[in-house]
Amino acid sequence: MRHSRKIVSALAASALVLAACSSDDDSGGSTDSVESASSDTDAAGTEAQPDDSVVATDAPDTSDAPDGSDAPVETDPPVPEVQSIGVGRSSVPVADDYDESGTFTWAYTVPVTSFDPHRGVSGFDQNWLFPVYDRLVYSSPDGGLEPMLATDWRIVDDGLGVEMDIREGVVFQDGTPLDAAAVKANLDRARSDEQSVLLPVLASLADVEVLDEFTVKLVLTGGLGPMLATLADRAGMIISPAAFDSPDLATQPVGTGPYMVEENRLGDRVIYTQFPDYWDPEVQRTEKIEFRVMRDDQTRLNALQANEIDMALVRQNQVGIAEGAGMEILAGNTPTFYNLSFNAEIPPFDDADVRLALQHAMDRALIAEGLFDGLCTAQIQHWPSGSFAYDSAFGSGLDVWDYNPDKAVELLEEAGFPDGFEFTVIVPSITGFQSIAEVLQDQFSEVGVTMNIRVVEGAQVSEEFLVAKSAEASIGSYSPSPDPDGVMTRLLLPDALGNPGHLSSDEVVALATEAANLVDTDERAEVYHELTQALIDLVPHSTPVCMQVRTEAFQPGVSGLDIYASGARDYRGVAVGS
Amino acid sequence: MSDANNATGVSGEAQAEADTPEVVHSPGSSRLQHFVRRYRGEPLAVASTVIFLLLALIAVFAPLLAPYDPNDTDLIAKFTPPLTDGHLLGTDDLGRDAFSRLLYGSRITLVAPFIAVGVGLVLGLPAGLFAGFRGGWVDVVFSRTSDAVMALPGLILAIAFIAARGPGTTNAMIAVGMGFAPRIFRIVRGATLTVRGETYIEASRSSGASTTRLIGSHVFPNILPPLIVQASVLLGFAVLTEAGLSFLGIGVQPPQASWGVLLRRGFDHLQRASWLSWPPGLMIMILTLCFQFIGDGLRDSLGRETRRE
Amino acid sequence: MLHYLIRRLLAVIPLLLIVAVMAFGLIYLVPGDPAVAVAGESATPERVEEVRIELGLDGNFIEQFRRWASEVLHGDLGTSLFSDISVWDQIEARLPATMSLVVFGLVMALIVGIPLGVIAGLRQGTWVDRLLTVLATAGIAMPAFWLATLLILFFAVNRHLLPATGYIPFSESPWEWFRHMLLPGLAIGAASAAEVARQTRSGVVSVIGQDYIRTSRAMGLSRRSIAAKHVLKNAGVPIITVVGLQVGRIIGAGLVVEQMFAIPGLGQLTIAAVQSRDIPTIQGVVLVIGSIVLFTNLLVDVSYAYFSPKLRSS
Amino acid sequence: MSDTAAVLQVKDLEVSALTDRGRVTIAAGVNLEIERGQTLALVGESGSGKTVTALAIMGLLPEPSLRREHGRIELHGEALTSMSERELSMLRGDRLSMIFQEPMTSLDPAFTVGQLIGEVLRRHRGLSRSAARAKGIELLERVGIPAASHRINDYPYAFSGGMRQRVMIAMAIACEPEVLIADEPTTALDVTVQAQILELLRSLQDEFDMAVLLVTHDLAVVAESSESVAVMYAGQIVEVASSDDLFTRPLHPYTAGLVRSIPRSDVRQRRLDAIGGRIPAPHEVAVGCHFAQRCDYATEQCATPVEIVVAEPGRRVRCCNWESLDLSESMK
Repeated sequence: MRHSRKIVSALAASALVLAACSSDDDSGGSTDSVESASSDTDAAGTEAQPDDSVVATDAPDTSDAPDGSDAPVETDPPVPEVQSIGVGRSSVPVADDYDESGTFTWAYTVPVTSFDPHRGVSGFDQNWLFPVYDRLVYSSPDGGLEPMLATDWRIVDDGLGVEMDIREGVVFQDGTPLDAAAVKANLDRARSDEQSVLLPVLASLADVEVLDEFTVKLVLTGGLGPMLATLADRAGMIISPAAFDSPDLATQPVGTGPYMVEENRLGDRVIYTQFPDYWDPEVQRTEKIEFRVMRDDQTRLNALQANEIDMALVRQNQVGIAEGAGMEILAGNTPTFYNLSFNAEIPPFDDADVRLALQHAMDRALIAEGLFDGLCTAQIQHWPSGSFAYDSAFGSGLDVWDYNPDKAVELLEEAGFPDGFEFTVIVPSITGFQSIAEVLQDQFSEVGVTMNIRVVEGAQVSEEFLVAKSAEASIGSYSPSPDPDGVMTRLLLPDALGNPGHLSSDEVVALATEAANLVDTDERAEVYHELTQALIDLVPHSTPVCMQVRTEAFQPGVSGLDIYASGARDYRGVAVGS
Repeated sequence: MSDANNATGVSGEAQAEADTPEVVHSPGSSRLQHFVRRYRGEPLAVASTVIFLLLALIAVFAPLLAPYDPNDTDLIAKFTPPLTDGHLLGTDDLGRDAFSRLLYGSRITLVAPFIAVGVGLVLGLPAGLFAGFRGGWVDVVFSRTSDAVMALPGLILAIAFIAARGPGTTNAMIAVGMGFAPRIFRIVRGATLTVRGETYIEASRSSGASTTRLIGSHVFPNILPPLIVQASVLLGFAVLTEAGLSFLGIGVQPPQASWGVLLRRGFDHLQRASWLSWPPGLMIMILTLCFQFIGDGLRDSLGRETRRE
Repeated sequence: MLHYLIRRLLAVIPLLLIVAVMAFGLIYLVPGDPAVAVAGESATPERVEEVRIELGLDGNFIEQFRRWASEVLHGDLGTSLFSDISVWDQIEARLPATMSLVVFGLVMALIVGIPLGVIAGLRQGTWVDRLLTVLATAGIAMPAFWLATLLILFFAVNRHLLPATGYIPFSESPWEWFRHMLLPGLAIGAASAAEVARQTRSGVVSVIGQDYIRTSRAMGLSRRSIAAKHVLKNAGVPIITVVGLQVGRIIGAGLVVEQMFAIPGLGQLTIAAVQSRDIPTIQGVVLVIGSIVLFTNLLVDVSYAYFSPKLRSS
Repeated sequence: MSDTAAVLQVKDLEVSALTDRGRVTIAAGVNLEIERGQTLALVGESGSGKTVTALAIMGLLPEPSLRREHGRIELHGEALTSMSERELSMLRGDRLSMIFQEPMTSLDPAFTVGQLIGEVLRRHRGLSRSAARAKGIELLERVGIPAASHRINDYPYAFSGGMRQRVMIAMAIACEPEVLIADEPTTALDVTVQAQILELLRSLQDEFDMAVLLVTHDLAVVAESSESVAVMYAGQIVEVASSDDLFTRPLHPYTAGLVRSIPRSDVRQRRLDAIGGRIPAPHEVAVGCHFAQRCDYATEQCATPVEIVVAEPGRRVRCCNWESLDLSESMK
C-alpha cells in the first residue's frame, strides 16, 4: 500500500481532526492519538491544534503553532509572571558548578515521529526538535518573543509586512552557512510543499522576499501577531536547504541548533551531542543530551528512583512519591484546562438555565483538590491567572458559579426538568479523563441528571463531537496559545471549530473582535475583563473545570530549568550536577 | 500469550498428539457416575470447582453483597487503607470502596472468558467435525489455516482485531476466542478422525445412518472429554489475556471494571496505595488456577483409563 | 533426511501465505469503508476514490492482495500513518530488543523448566513432584506484568541492583545488555519455564513407562545415564514442541512487559499503533511476528528428526 | 537341596501388589534353583506370577505397585536381595541378564543398535567406543544378524520382530552372563522365528555354559528346550520335575491338565481337554490348595494349606493327594 505523503497528512488530518476538545496523551495504556497540525477541512482557517490534554496532570506541551490573534506590535510584550503553585519551583537558575561534560537524560512519553519540522504529523515532535533546530523567533519562558535566528524585525506596509535581520556568522550542522536565502527556502518549503503539515499555520504568509544577504521581508495578508508567535515554533525552524531532499531527514536532522543528533534509536532514545560551531555556546552546558521514550507513568517513576534518568514528567499522584525519593519538582501553570463541553444545538443544552444548573452541580474545588491533589487550579475564566486577560478582581469565579446542588435543582425545574434528564458524554480512553467523568457522573446524579459515559479513543472524540456533531457532550482538555484570542477564535466564537453548536452572543463576538484588534495590552485587558462578564451571562457551551499544572521531577543536581508559558518543553541551557 | 499446554505438536504429521483421546465405549449413565467417582478423587480439582462456584455466586449476587455502591466517589476519602472507616479493602484513587468494586469486577472477569471460549467453540467445533469427517482438501485447508492462526500469539491477534474494530470487552474477547478456535479445531478433528476410523462407524454408516446422527451418537460423546479439558484450560488463559488487555488500557473500558482494570488502577498508584493491586491480582491468579486444576482434574478423570497389568 | 527437510520447508509456505492474507485482511475489519475512513467523512466522492487507489484498495481483493504481497516481498511494508519512517524500518529497529527477550525467555524455559520437569517426572507421585507441579501451575497463572512490577520494585527501585528500564544493544555492551535483560527476561521467562516444566514432566512420565527403559535397567545402566540419555532423548519431541511454542507466548507477553521496562520492542510498536489505529504498522507487525513463529515451528519440526530417527528416513 | 552346582537360587520369595483393594500377595513361597548350563522353564498361565518372579530376581519390581515382601535370591551364594541398587546395577547385564517379550517396544528407538550394545559393553567392560563397536558387530553376527557391520548403524525401526529379539539377546549376552532370564522371548514372534530364537538361546547356553530361566506359558516351547520345569499356578509353584517326567508322569492334577491340553500330532484325539473354571484373582485365592476349586480329584483335605513336598529326588509337588493319584494313564 504505497502511501504518498499527501495521504499520510490527509489520513492523519481526517482521522485525527483534533480541534480544541480532543485529547491525546501518552500516559501508559492511554490513547496516544497524535494530532496533526494540518487540516483539510477549510473551516475558517482554523487548524487542528495539538491539544495538551493531560492525564490528571500535565501532559506533553502544547504550542504546536500558537496562532493567537495578532501579537502586540512592540517587540517586547509585558511579562505575565507565572504564579507559583505551592509545589516545587517554576524555574531553577543555572548552578555555577555544573558538569560541562555531563549528559542530561530526560524521559518523555511519545517517540519522535519525524525530525522534519515541516512534515512531522505528531504535535509532540517539537520537544525532540528543539535541541537541533533554532527558530527565527524565541518564545521565552515568560511568553515574550525574543531574537534567535532573527536578530531584529520591523513591521512595514502598516502591518502587512515584516522585515527580519538574519543573524550573521551562523552555520548549519552540515557546515553550510545560514543566510536570507536559506530562510526563504525554508518558509517556501513549509508553505508550498504538499506534504507540509504547516500549510494552514502559514496561510496568511503570501510571499518571502530576500532583500539582501541577511535580510528577508515577509509579505502577509493579515494576522501579523500570530505570525511572529508561529515563527517561534516549528514553522520557524530552519533546516539546512542541502538536506531538504535527503531521504533520511526524518531520522537525521540538519539544523543550526546547539546539539546534533548523534544516534536515533527508533522508539527507544535519541542521543544528541554538542554542535561545536554553535553561535551561542553559553547555552551548551552539557556534552550530551539523551531523550528516552517511556510510555508508562510507573516506568518513568521507577527510572527516576533508580536514577537512570535526570528528569521526567510525573503525574499529580506521583509528585509526593517523587519528592519522598529525593527528587525535586518543577511545577508551573499552563494555559491548558480540563473542560466539559456541550453541543448547544442539541436540547436541552440550548437552554441557558440547564447549562447554568450543571455549572452549579459541578464541584470544581473538590475535583481540583481531591482528584488532582491541588495540582489543578479550579476556575471558570478561560485564561490562566498569569495571562493579562485574567481578571483578578473577578478571581476564580467559584463564588459566581458556586457548588449549589439545590440551586441547580431549582434551575432545572424552571427549565422544565423537575426530575432531571439523561445524556451521554464521550470521553477519551485515558485514565485521567475517565476519573473526571466518573466524578462528574456522581456529582450530576445528586441533582437528578444522569450522565452516561461512553469511552472512545482520542481521535474519535473530536470526530464525533466536532465533525459528525453526533455527540451531546464531551470531556477533554483544551490548550490554547498564551494569547487569549486563541481561545476565542478556536473555542468560543460561533464559527470556532470547538463550538459545534455555534453558541455565542453578539456582545461576546463584538468584545472579542475589539480585543483582537487592539494593540496595547492594558487596553486589551480591559476588553477581556468585560468579555469574561459577557461569557458569564451567556453560560458558554464549554467552561474550564480547572487549569492544569505541569509537574516534572528531576534529580537534585539538574539546573537551568524553566516552565514555558507557551507550554513548550524546551531544555535550552539545561545543566547537570557532577 | 500462546496458550494451551497440551503437547499438541506444532504442525505437520510429526506432532506428538499426546492427548488424542482414546475411544471410550462404556454406556452413558454409568460413565457419568464413573467420572464423578474419579473426579471426587482429585482434591485440587474439587476445591477449585467449589471456589469457582463461589465466585460465580458472588458475581451474581454482587449487588446484595457489596457494602457500597461501586461508583460512589468520595475524593476526600481516597486511598483510605484497608480495614479503616468500614472499608474492608480500603478505597481507590477516587475514594470508591475497593471491596465493592472487586465484587462487581468479578462479573466481567467471569463472563469474558466464557465469551472467548464460546467464540472458540463456535468457530473450532463445526470446522473440526467437518474437516475430520470430510477429510481430503477440506481437511488440508482447515488444518493449515488453523496452524497459521496458531502462529499468532493470542494477545497480538486480540490487539490487531481491536486496532481495527476499536477497544471494548466484547471485541477483545471475540479476538481472543478466534485465537482459541485452532486449539479446539485440532482436538475435535483429532477425535473425529479417531472415531471415523473405528469399525463400528463403518458398520453403522453402511446401515444407512445419516452423518449427523453418526456425529451425534458416536463422535460427540468421544470428543466431549478432551474438549471439556481444553475448554477449562482456555478459560484460564482468557482470564490472563483479559487482564493483559486491561493493563494496556484497550480491554475492558470504563465505566465497566474488571479485575484486570482494578489491577491496572492499582499499578497506577502502586507506591502510594500498594494494597490496591493485591486483591485483584490474587483473585486473577486464583481464578486462573481454578480453571487449570479443574482442567487437570477433568483430564485425569475423563481421560483414557490406562490399564496397568 | 533432506527429503524430510524439504517437505517441512514447503509446508511452511502455505502457512506464511495465510498469515499474509490475515494481515492484509485487517484493513477490511475497520468499521465502514476504509477509504472513507481515510479520506474523511466530509471528503468528496472523487477524493474517496483517489484515496482508495492510493491505499491500494481498488480492484478486487485478489488483485489488492497480490499487489500488497509483491510490495512486501520487495521489503516494502508500506509507511506508518503517523511517521515518515517506513513500517519495515520501524520493525527492524525493534527486532533486536524483542529477540533478546525471546532469547532470555527461552534460556529461562530451558535451564529452569526442563530440569524441574525431569526431576518431577522421575520422582512422579512424591511430594517433590506435587510441589513442582503446583509451583509450575502457579507460575503459569501469575500475570507477567505483576511479576515484573514486583521484580522492579525489589531489585531496581529499592536496591539499585539491576536497571529498572531500558535496553542496551548487545553490540554496544554485552554486559549491560545482559543486566538490562535480566529482569524482563525473568518476568517473561517464568511463565514459559512453568509451561515447559509441566510439559517435560508429562513427557518424562510417559517415557518412563516404556518397555525400553525397563530394558536399559535390566542391562544394568546407571539411573543417571538412563535419565540423561534414554529418557530425555525420547521425551525430546514433546519438550522441544512446548519450547517452540514459547516463542509466540513470549512475544505476546512482551506487549505488556516491554512497556513496563521501556524496552523498544515489537510490543511497544504494536501498542502505539493500536492506539492510533495505524493499520499499516499493525499489518507489518502481524506479518513479521507470524513469520518468526512459523520459522521457529519449522526449526522445531526439523529437530523432530534428531529425536525420532524413524522420521528422518520417512 | 544341594547348592554346589546351583548358579541361581530363589528361596521362599513372596511378592505383593498394590491394588485398589490394598496390598495383595500375588506370589508366595517360591523356591527355584538353576544349575550352570541348564535351562529351567517357569510355566504358568498369564497372571500365575511367573513374570513377577522373573522381575523379582532381577530386582526390577516397579515400586510401589509391586514389592518383594521377603525371600532371598542368591547368585553363586551372593545375596542379591541385600545389595544396594548401585551394586545390583553393576551386576545386571554383566553376570545376570534378562530379555523381554515385546521386541517391538523393548529397544530404545532413538539409538542405533550399535549404540545400544555399545552402552552395555562400555558400562560393564569399560571398552572404548571403537572396541565396543567391533565387539558389537561380532555379537550381531553371533546372534545371526546378516551384514552385521552395516546393520550396526541402523535404528531399531529398521529391524523385524525376530531381528530385534536377536539384538536384545546380543545385548544380554554381551558380557557372557552366568544367568539369562528370558521372559516369554518367543511369544510375540511367529512360529518359524520362534524355533530359530530357541535354537539360538540353546547354542548360546552351551557356548557360555549359561544357566537360563525360561518363562513361558507354551508347553511346546518347554518340551523342546528345557531340562527341568517348574509349574506355577495362582502365585504358587505346584510342581517341579525334569521335562521328560513332567510330560510322561505329571504328579499334580493342574500339570496333568496342562499337558493334556497340548494338541499332539502323534495321537489321534477326539476333543482337546480344557480345565474348567478360571484362574482366581489374587484376592480370591483360597487358603488351601489354590487349584482345589478346579481340581477333579479335590478332597476336603485340600481345603487346608498344603506345602510342596519332595516326591522323588529332583521332583517336588504341592498336592496332598499326589501319591494316591495315578495321572499317568490319562496321558496315553
